Amino acid sequence: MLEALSALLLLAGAGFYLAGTVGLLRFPDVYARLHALTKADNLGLGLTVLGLALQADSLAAALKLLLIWPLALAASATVSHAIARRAAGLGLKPWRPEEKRP
Amino acid sequence: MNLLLDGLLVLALLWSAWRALASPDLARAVVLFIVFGLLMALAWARLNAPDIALAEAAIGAGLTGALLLDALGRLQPGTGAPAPESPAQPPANRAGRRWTGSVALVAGLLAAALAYALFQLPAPTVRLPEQVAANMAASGVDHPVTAVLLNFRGYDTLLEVAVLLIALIGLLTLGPAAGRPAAPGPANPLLKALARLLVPLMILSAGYLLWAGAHRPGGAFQAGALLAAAAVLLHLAQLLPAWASPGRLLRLGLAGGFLIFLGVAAALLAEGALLTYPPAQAGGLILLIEAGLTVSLGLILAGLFLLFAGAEERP
Amino acid sequence: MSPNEALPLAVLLSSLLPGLIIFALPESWVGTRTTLNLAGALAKLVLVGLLLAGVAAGQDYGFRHAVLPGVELVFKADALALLFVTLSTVLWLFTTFYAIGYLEDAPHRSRFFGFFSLCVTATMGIAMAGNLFTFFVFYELLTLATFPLVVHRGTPQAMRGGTVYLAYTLGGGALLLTGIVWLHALAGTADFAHGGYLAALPPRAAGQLQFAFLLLIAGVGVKAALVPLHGWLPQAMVAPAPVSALLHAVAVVKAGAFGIVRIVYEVYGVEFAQSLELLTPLAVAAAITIVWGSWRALFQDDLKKRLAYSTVSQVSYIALGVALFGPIGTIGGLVHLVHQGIMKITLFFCAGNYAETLGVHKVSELNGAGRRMPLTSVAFSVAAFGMIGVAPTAGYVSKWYLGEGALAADMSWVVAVLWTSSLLNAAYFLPILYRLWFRPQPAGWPAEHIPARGWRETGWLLLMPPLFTALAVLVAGLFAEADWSPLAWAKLIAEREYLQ
Amino acid sequence: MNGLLDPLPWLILLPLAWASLAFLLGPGRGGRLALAGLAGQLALALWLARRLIEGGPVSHAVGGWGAPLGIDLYADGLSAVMLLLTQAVALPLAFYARAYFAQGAGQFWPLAGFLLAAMNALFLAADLFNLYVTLELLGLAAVGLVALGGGAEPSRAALRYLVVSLAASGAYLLGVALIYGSYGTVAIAPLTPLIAAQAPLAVGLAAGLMLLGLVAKSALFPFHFWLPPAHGGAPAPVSALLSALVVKAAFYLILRLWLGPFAPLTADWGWLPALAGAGAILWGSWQALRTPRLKQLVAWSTVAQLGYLFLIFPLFGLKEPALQAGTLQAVAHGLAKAAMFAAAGILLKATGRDAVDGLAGVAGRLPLTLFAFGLAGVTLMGLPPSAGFLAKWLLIDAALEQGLWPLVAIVLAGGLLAAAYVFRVLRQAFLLAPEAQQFHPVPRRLEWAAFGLAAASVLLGLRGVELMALLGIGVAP
Amino acid sequence: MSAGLLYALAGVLLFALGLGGIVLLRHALRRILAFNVMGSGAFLVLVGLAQRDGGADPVPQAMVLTGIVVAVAATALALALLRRLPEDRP
Repeated sequence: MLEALSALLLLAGAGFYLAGTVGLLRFPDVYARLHALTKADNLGLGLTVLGLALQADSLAAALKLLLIWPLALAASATVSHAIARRAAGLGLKPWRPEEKRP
Repeated sequence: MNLLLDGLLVLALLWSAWRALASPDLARAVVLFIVFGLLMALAWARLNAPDIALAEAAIGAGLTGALLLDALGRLQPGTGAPAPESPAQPPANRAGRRWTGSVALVAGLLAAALAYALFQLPAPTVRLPEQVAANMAASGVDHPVTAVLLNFRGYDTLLEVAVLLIALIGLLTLGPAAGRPAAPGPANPLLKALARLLVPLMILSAGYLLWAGAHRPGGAFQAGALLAAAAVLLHLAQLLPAWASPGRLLRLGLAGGFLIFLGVAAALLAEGALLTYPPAQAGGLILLIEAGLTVSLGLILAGLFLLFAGAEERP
Repeated sequence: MSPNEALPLAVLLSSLLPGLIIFALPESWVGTRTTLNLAGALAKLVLVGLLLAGVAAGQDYGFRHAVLPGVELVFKADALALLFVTLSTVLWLFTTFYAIGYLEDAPHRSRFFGFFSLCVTATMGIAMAGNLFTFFVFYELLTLATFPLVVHRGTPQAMRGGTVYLAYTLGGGALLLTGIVWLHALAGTADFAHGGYLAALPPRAAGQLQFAFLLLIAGVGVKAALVPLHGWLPQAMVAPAPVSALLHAVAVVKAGAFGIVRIVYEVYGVEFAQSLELLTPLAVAAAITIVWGSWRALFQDDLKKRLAYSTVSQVSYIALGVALFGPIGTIGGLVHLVHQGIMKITLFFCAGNYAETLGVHKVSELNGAGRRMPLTSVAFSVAAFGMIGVAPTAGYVSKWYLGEGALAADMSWVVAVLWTSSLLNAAYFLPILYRLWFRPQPAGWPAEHIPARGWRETGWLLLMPPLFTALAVLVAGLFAEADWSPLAWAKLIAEREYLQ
Repeated sequence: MNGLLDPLPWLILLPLAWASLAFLLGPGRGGRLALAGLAGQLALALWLARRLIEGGPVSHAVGGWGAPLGIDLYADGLSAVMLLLTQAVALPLAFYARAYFAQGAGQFWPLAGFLLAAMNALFLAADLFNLYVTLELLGLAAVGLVALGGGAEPSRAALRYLVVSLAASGAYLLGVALIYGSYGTVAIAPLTPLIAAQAPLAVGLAAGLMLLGLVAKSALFPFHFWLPPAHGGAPAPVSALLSALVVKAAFYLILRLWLGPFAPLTADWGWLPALAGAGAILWGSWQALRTPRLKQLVAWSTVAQLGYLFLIFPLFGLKEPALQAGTLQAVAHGLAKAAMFAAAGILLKATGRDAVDGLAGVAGRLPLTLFAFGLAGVTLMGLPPSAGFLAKWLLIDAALEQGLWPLVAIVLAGGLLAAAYVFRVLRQAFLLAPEAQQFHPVPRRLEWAAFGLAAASVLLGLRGVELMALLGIGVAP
Repeated sequence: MSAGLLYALAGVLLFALGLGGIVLLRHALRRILAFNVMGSGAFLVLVGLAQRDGGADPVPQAMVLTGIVVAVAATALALALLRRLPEDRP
């Protein structure tokens, strides 16, 4: 039972990673790509970590695994914020629908 | 199945290395190099060498990456525009191409010869891992890598710390004594908050790594690298000013670990030979040395970044 | 350090130590420098006197110093060595006086006298060398010590002359070194021995020995100014007069000639050299040099250049004497080593006097110099007659023995060479004498520095040395048969050389 | 044998100690510390030499574990001679540096201290990976010293030197990796019989890579391009240290590997280094004749003189004489080159210009410096009575013994070329020239340090017996 | 074809790539990257060969740890030197 749940979670995680990567490749400007990365990938990471935690052999190992998620969240939030600030500072305008696709 | 995963990892390694060296844009080369570093960390994990994986991630990819990015920043100050096309491709004229071709050929031949030779290797006659295992009891630590690093080949580590110290001293002769570092623009509040949150955690885990080194992958170098990462983070969040020219106390911190190691080595001469730990106090002495090294390595590795990054261009 | 070891070392140090001290003396300490120089020269004279007495009585002096495993500095003051040592010591004394007078308040005198003493030390070392290694060490030291003296004036021509000098001598040194090491490789470490030490080698090495002989003679020939290798000597005349006098009349060229003597007699051994047919080519080369030197001297208008070419030809008499297979030829060669030294130094002293006093450098400017500077010109004439080989002078004695030696070794063509060269000598010396005595004085001398004060036509320091050496030329000629004369000493050497 | 009384570890610990203390206490006290330390090291080296003569090669197992597991220190005649050379050159240079860096020596003392510690460690190491770490320490310290002068040009030279040094170390490291993979150990003592027994292709490639790396570090001819700008541009005491000692360390290592573990592999490859050596002599001398700058001339002379060291490799049929010739040449060149760079430094300080001609005006006022330059030149030319001459004698003797005539020709040609470029400078001392306008007085101690080194190289020419006796210990005939 | 040997082969290729890079690349920063790639290659060969028939061998792992620290020291010094060169001709 536990294995099935963990496999399911891992598959979901992989799915979100796939979405994030497609977003990264297809989105028109840096801001959109940031969304894809921080939101989709982090969720994917969360699900993967949960799936692995179920298979972890001891509670301590499971907790250490789970600790990865919040750290990654904090780090990617700060980094994407810094990138967005930098991009704004350089005058990159967010994409508007009426512009033609790059 | 394992071989497939390793094969994929090796291909990714080679691809990222090739692109890092051959890509026309310098910024992309550096980023790809950092990716290469992380992949190397994975490779070390696959070769069940957790100590090296930790060190590679923290020092190889982390610190080196930070240094490279900072150097990149200096080469194209603040434009953020893609770096000027400094062609990685060799010059187009015929002589240049022939030269490139011949060097590539020689490198290829060397690789082929080496690869071919690797398959002809006989089984090694001397089996060191067994000898390490046999002498583990007398080494004062349980983790084999730490035992080799600080006891069996402790002399190598002594010289290696000297190498780090001499690199820092070399930096001091280069970095201009005067000149405050240029403030990298207004402080990013989010970064400051993250730093305040993460740094205590990093220092705590550095202490854990130092303690765990005795019986689990870890040790002075990884702990020192973590401390350095904390210092870099504080600097980027402008909570820690750069060091232009270290005062007496900071110099003591930088050289302290090495001096402790040297003092212990000299004192142990009375035991008959250099670095001969008496079995009873071996563990304690190694921990003392590792503690000193952690602090000093932390300061030195941080110094490699802070001294280097802080000093702005001298006219 | 037994006295027999200490004496030769003392002879070496008696010029080395003053030299090193003089280097350190500041320029202005003229008094100290002069006393040091003279003290060194006199001390060496006394020591050499003791050596002469000892060696005549059959004692042997020498000492060894290991430099590398299997390679030693060996010093041996035997009869042959003392011939050269005595000549150098005596003439060094006179030249020191002369140099002090000549270089009155000139710049860089400490440097000059320092290197001057080094040169004499090197000459002593060459003379007393006990094996080829020691000989080579002092041979090259002589090159290094003479270069600064040749370029002493610092003018561009002096520098050019010095560079030519260096090129020849260092090139010769390289050849000599190859030959010496080759013999070392073939015959191992061996000292000079009467009758040579190579005879014992297996016959198959003959070809190599001949080639090695060629290398050695070429190396030594540079300094002995054998024909193709003599180019540096005329160029080196840019040096101040005392340098030309002592070095190019005595120390340097004699070192080369002495080298040939050592190699033929004490490395190969005369009989072995003859068996390898090495002596005849040497004799031919010497003969060519003799004639060629005299021939070129005819056309030199510059007095010192003419004397230089005369030296080129005269030194080869020694080589000729060595190449004449037989004791009489050897005596002729050896005695000429001394006689040529005395005669040529007198000529250079006089040339120096003419230049220093009257500013006369060219032969054509010498008209009537005899009246203005009678004493110097008398000394010049005596030495000139000696060079030609006129009866009572030392030159006659050596040419007489060389002729006899040639007849004894049935190499009669050598007599013809001797005659032609004597005629050529006359051809380039007699016109000078004619100008000196029979041509009226010119209105004014080119650059009269030192006014004549009564009989002292120039500084007494410049005047005395040529007179003494001219006197020596006469004494060596007239009292040749006396038992303390150079001839007697040469006979002693030849007798010991041929006894074995 | 109580560890405290064993000179081997102290020869490494002492320089490390005074170097790090010098870093702590700053340049002022650093100089005094260095002098005391170096005097101690010279005494230790002499003590080690005496122990070797009495009791043969000495070894010291670090950590008490023994060869394959732990690391060994090993000293035989060759390492003792090189240690003596290092300390004997470093001590006078320390005097020279204290007077030379009158104002701020910056980080000279710590860098020099670590450099000397690395050299001592290298001469005593008997473990291939340990040698890698010492080579890196040596390389980084040397690069730090080269860049000490500051300015764009020395930095560029230092960077090029660093890149070459790192590439060479990388090749060396790959060689060590292959050897560890093949035999499971990197300690030289157990390796030698293993390699002799069976040497697969990988070990051959490893030997090639390691020796190639070391050749690049010792600036032998095709890899010499980094040396002249690095040694020429650095301050005088640094160039003296680098030219006299650092390149010798790489040469020592090549000799150690060539005659030791890799002997069966390199038996008939002697002609290759000799060919490169001949090239070095000719090219180095030719460049030395043409460069207008004084310190570049002396640096190119280093490139040329290094060529002599590599001429001995085809002569290893008779190991003893060839080794004597090579070592004596290394010692003679070490002393003479240190003296020559010191003298060049003084001339540069006095005239303010790094030029070969135009020294005439100054020569009159610095007789001792020119004399020191001359004596050093005599050694480089290989003229008696210098140690250089003895080395030349041994080299030609060994070459003739084995009938290698081209070698003799190269040695003689090298000597004459050396005479040519040395006299380019010496002739200035004799030229009559107006007093130089700007002449900055130079402390006498500088001149005496340079003269001391030059005199040592000449006096060694009079007495080389003990040195050769020491060299013979532990070197199998 | 064990995992160790595979990584050793990768190491050899990386070494050759790095060595070629050092020789060919003109820009100093790229040469530093090439040096690091070469170093990583050598380290991979060191550990990979030692562990080619299974089993973790702590000795080469300790050596590689030392090597990585040395590499970062060298890179830091190289970058500091690079910073002192004029921008136009790095």
